[in-house]
Amino acid sequence: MDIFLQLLISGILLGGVYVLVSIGLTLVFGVMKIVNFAHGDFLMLGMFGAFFLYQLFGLNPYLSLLIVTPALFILGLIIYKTIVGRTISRPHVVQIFSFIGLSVAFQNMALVLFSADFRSINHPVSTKVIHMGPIHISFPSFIAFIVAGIITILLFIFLYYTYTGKAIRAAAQDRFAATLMGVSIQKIYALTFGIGIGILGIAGSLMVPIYSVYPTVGEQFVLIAFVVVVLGGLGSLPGAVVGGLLIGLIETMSSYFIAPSMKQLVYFCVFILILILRPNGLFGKEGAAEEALE
Amino acid sequence: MFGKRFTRLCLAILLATSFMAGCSSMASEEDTLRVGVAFPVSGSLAKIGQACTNGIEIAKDIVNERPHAKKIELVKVDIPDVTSAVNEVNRLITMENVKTIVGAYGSPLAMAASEITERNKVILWEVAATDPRLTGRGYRYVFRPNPNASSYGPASIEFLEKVVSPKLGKKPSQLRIALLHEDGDFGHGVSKATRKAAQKAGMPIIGELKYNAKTTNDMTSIILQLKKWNPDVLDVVQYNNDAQLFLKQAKQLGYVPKVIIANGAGQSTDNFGDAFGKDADGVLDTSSAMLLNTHALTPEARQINEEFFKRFQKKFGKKPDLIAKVAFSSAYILFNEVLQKTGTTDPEKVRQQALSLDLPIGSTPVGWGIHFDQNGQNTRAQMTVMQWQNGKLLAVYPEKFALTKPIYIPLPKWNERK
Amino acid sequence: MLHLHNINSFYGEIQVLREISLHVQRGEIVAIVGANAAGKSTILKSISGTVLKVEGKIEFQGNDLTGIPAHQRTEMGLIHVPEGRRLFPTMTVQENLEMGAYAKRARLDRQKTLDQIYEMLPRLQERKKQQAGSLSGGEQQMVAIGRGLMAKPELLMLDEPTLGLAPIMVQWVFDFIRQIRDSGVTILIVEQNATKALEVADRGYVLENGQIVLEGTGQELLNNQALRKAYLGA
Amino acid sequence: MFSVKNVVKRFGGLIAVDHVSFEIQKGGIFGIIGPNGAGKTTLFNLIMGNLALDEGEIRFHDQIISGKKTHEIAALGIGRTFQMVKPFGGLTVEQNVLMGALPKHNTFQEARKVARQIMDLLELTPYQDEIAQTLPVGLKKKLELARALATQPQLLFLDEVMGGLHPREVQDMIEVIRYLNREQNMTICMIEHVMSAVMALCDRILVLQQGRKLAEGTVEEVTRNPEVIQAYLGGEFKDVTLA
Amino acid sequence: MMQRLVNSKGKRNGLVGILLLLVLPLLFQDQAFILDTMILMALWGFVACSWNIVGGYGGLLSLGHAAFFGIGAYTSTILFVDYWVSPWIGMIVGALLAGLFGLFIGIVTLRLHGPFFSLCTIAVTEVLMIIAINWQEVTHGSAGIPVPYRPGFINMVFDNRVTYFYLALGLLAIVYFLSLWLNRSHFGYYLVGLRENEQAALALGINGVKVRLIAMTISSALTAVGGTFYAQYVGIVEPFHEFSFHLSAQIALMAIIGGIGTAGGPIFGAILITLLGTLLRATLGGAHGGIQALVYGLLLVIVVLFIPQGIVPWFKQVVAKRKKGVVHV
Repeated sequence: MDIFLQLLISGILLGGVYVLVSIGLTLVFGVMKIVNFAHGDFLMLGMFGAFFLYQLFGLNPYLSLLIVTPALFILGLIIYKTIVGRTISRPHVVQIFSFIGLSVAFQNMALVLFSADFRSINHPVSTKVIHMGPIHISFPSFIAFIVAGIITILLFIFLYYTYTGKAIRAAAQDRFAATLMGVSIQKIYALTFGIGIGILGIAGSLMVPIYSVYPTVGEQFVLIAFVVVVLGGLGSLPGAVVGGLLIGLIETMSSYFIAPSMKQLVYFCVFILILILRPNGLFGKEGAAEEALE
Repeated sequence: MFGKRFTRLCLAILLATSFMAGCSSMASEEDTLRVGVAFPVSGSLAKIGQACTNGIEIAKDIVNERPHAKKIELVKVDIPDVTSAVNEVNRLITMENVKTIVGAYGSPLAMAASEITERNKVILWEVAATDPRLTGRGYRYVFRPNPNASSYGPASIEFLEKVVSPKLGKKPSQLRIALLHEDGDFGHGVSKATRKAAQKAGMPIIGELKYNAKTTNDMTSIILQLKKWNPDVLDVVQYNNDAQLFLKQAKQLGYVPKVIIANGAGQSTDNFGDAFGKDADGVLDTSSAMLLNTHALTPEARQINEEFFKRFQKKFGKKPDLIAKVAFSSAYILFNEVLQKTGTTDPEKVRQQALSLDLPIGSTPVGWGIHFDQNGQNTRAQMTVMQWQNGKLLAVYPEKFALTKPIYIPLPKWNERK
Repeated sequence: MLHLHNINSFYGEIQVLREISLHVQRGEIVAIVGANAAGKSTILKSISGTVLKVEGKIEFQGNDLTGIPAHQRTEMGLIHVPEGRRLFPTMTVQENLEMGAYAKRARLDRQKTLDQIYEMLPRLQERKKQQAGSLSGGEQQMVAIGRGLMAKPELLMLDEPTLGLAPIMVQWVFDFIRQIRDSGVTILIVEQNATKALEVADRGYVLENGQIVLEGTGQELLNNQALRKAYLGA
Repeated sequence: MFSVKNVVKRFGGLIAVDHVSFEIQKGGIFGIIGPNGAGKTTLFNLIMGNLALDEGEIRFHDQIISGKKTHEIAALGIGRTFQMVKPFGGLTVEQNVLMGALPKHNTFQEARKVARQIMDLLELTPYQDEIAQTLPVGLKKKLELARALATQPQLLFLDEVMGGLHPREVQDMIEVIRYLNREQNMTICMIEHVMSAVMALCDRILVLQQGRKLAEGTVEEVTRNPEVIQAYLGGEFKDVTLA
Repeated sequence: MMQRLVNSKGKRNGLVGILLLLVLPLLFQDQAFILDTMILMALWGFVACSWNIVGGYGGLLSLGHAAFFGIGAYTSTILFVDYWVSPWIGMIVGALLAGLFGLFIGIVTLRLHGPFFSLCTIAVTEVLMIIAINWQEVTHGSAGIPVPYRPGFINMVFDNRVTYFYLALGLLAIVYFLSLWLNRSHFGYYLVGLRENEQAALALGINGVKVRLIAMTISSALTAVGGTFYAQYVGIVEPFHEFSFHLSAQIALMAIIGGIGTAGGPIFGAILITLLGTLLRATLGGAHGGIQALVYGLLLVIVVLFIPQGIVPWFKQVVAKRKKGVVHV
């Protein structure tokens, strides 16, 4: 029973990390209908940012997100202006492959600048643990989970209770009508992309105490992020949350009860089945998948 | 219509190829010895590829700065995958006229590269790959000064038998071992050899877990499984990110076996020590030696060893990784013991010279001796067991090389550490 | 207040409008009527700046609109209530209305405007928490017009506001349009329902195949045979 | 030759097509008119198998075609054009038309011959090498028609082929449709908003409103029908003088 | 008359071209690197053309062609190493298996388009990689399988690189002519029609499902043939490369850069990218890798953004425009 509880807790905490990584991806898709294949590499940049702030200036990773997040937000805006904005309403082939090119460029830029070292911060926080009876709760994972929750709630508040947020939702639902309300679609898209990438700054800062950083670390998470958002329904915030937690659980459970090397097989099969049987995911709007085709 | 396009296509190929032909440089063999250096310095294997290249760079510097030395010139190429390995090795051979190549790290890369070198009768001096098959195919021109994957297991088991079991007060047959390894060829090869050696020594293997190093983001389930099995010894083969994640989570979950013994890779890099500081203390690592008792080395090796650390720090601004030192050591043998003697990179002469080497244990900075068998495998590649102590990886076994005594056997519980 | 001079509009290569000239005076209700696919909606889209390619000159309150993007035209008080309502379906009624006041000129007063609209359309106040997509057609039309009013329009352009509505709702819409005008908003309305539209309109234009074929006061047009031909071809 | 019986299509709570029935006689030109949103295009999509119908049945000759797949229905000899033109945008005009002819012909030569004839008929030959998506709308509409004709259908459904055409082009199109009907014995069913064309061509007209059949009959019958006028103009004229 | 003139001239040019290609390797017989680069160009050209059938003509952006490549490489190698079946037969068996697998993938992804199709193909490849790593009894696990070097025609292992080149060239010719055939066959037209507008194509009586599945099957089977050739050529198969996303992306990229949906585009793209990779590695590679790949990535973004139709069609357009311009002036 203890084992099961521990697995449950760990699975949910891992899920929290996945939520952090996925939420920007689903936001960007929901509003702009594009799949960011370079998502993981923005995360990598965020992690490196947090790592170097600690390494060079001794900045606590939980404080560094105050710098990393705006930096990534601005990077998102720049990338939107220079590349992504030009691919909206172009064929899929342009959207997908400009992101893939960007991904190659980012990874190798990091390689050139930071070398291929696997870096971790040696900070007491990274192995801190909270004891709850027989259950051990990893402190950094717990923080990541809590922040994932806060981010989701903040994002929710932003989208539902601010004018700009409502404009983002309006643009996602009906571009034409939103324009007639006086919404500048280009600005909204740039903002959304910036937010989507900015959240990775938070994710990166929170993940640095847990994972090591290296130029291809994005690959370790980007496929999972796809699985999470497709499972939850591309474009759905609650979907990303439920999807992330679910994949976290599936991963720890199948890893324990089947075999650690088989966990991927399990969640990729879940992924393929969802794609085939219910491409809109668990929470996706009817027709979200079809919409993306147009 | 199509014909015209076709011609254009052909012309394009022709132009391109002749352009490449023009790129080749033909340096004369007389004044410098040109040696190819082929490692993956980009892509997912880049970490170790870069370290190897750096180590070899130092070996070249040391040799070249000696008076009267024949100058060594390195021709460095990047081989991030098998296709480029084949392509670049071909380029080294035909365009750059290189007759001796140091490489290649990734086992598939080494396997593919060795085919090309063998066909062209060019030396492949392998300083990092561990796949036993590389020197198991009867190739004439492949030399591996390094140990192969199957040497890790016996060395670890020997240590467990000779040192650990008395310390734990158990007979070897009572030492319950669990294997944990990444599912790549390295993890697989090493754990297979370990299993074999353990069986021979009569130690029970109570379980084996493998996982994918690139996609594993959580080790809880693995650690819980290990807790359940409760082995005395945990024998692990891990790369960097997974090794770090494992220890972090093991600490968080309060798990500690009596002994953790790793096999090179993840636990051998400085990144591991940097990440954990004192928390890494007590973790054992079987590999080639990083810091060892230099009194066991020949005076020359000792001096080279010191020079290496000094120069590496100066040139690259950081401490070398173990793998950089190993690559350095192996390349130094090639540059100093072989090429300086032959005065040429002619493969036949290099081969003869290499086969004639007969250096006792302790004559290299990592403690090995050198004696190649007919397959080109060094039979005196001595494994060392090291331990993380005070954030440093120090040799603890065999005693001759030991810098210090092993501590923390059994490992203290996490909350009982100072 | 609004002048169109020889407007030609295109969807890609497709020319939809040919040499359209029309004007709207402050305080008027002007109707554009014509059969399906005659180009009525395209006139409104050209004015609101949501058609990609427009040739000719559009002036609004003395400003040339050439080169001004759509979202800035909203800022000038030029409000377009599109055909088919185009509500944001998963946003609530209130959110839809609030979106109407997105433009800066309207944002500060939005609570006041909202209260006024709820007063005029109590049905919407009852349903303000409901998702817009779940409303009936008539209620959706109320929200659409209300959303347009939230922007504090100088000129309100309504595209087929009675399409698909029950007769009683159709009557209500036209009554409401009059009420809006009386509150000081100029109105340009596009309708397939010619009779009703021309009844409320001060002036009207009849569109056929992308060209204006008739213009005059509402009554004049209602009595004109040519109108019938434009619709039924007979 | 073709009949629709009690066809119903629902989208969620909305009834898009509500128990509609009609028959098309061989050799005739059948018109379907109605205000926006009356369900005309939905009806076409039901007929061609793009949408599954909820109730009712559709027959072609003596065969029930409802439930068949789109390409099977097309293969039986039913062609259609789309209201929003759907050219193969990246292909040339000739390739577009050829595509229509290919399924019915085993060799390219035969298919190309048919395509050429049709392009000649519709005066598309001068544009044969132009890329379809760069054409002006008039030509696109013609291309849409040409491609449907290339399948050599017995029964052709035209969805607003006149929409967006210049009056002169409308006249040309009327001539073409008349020719197809008279000289090539093609049965035609057309949705149309350009009433002059409907009046000129159709022998029977079906009027739809809000998914329901409002009226059916000859041109005269329909244009005199007060319900139709109500639906179209929103009410009686004050001073109705019927022609 | 004009047409015929151009044609006969074209034929002559074509002949010259073919002769050139056949003689070329003999000139470089000792230049293993040049030969190797040419072989890789031909091989990747072949694979990119195979992808092009589904991704270019069919418009389904597969990011999982490594799956079929890997099936081909593994099938022939396993049969060869463990059962001493000639790789020629292994090649056919691999193609059949991959074809069947492609058909299966085609069926399950029938409803998926755009990025959803791409994501699904990525996932399928990942699943195969996991299987290849873990099903050790059959696949030899993560260490991969070296192909023994025993030169001989039956073993499809050749001492002389020129033979590999001719073999790759032969494969390339087959797929090139297949692409040319697609340009002027019912099947090819249907495929393009479905890509350009599925609804319109269906309304013309084209059986979309059948056409899509056939395309998937052919494309997969051909890609597998490329995999077998690759395994025999480089002498090793391993799961981490053969079933990698990078390989899939590379295959697709070659076709996209060159010009999807054209017969020559993918070949040109393969030549260009192989050349670019080789040259960048030769000039910028070295101790600290990454710069060449960084340049490569940036170039990719630029080409995709500014020449989305691919270089071959773009070049044709430029030429056509210039010709037109001359006439007008």
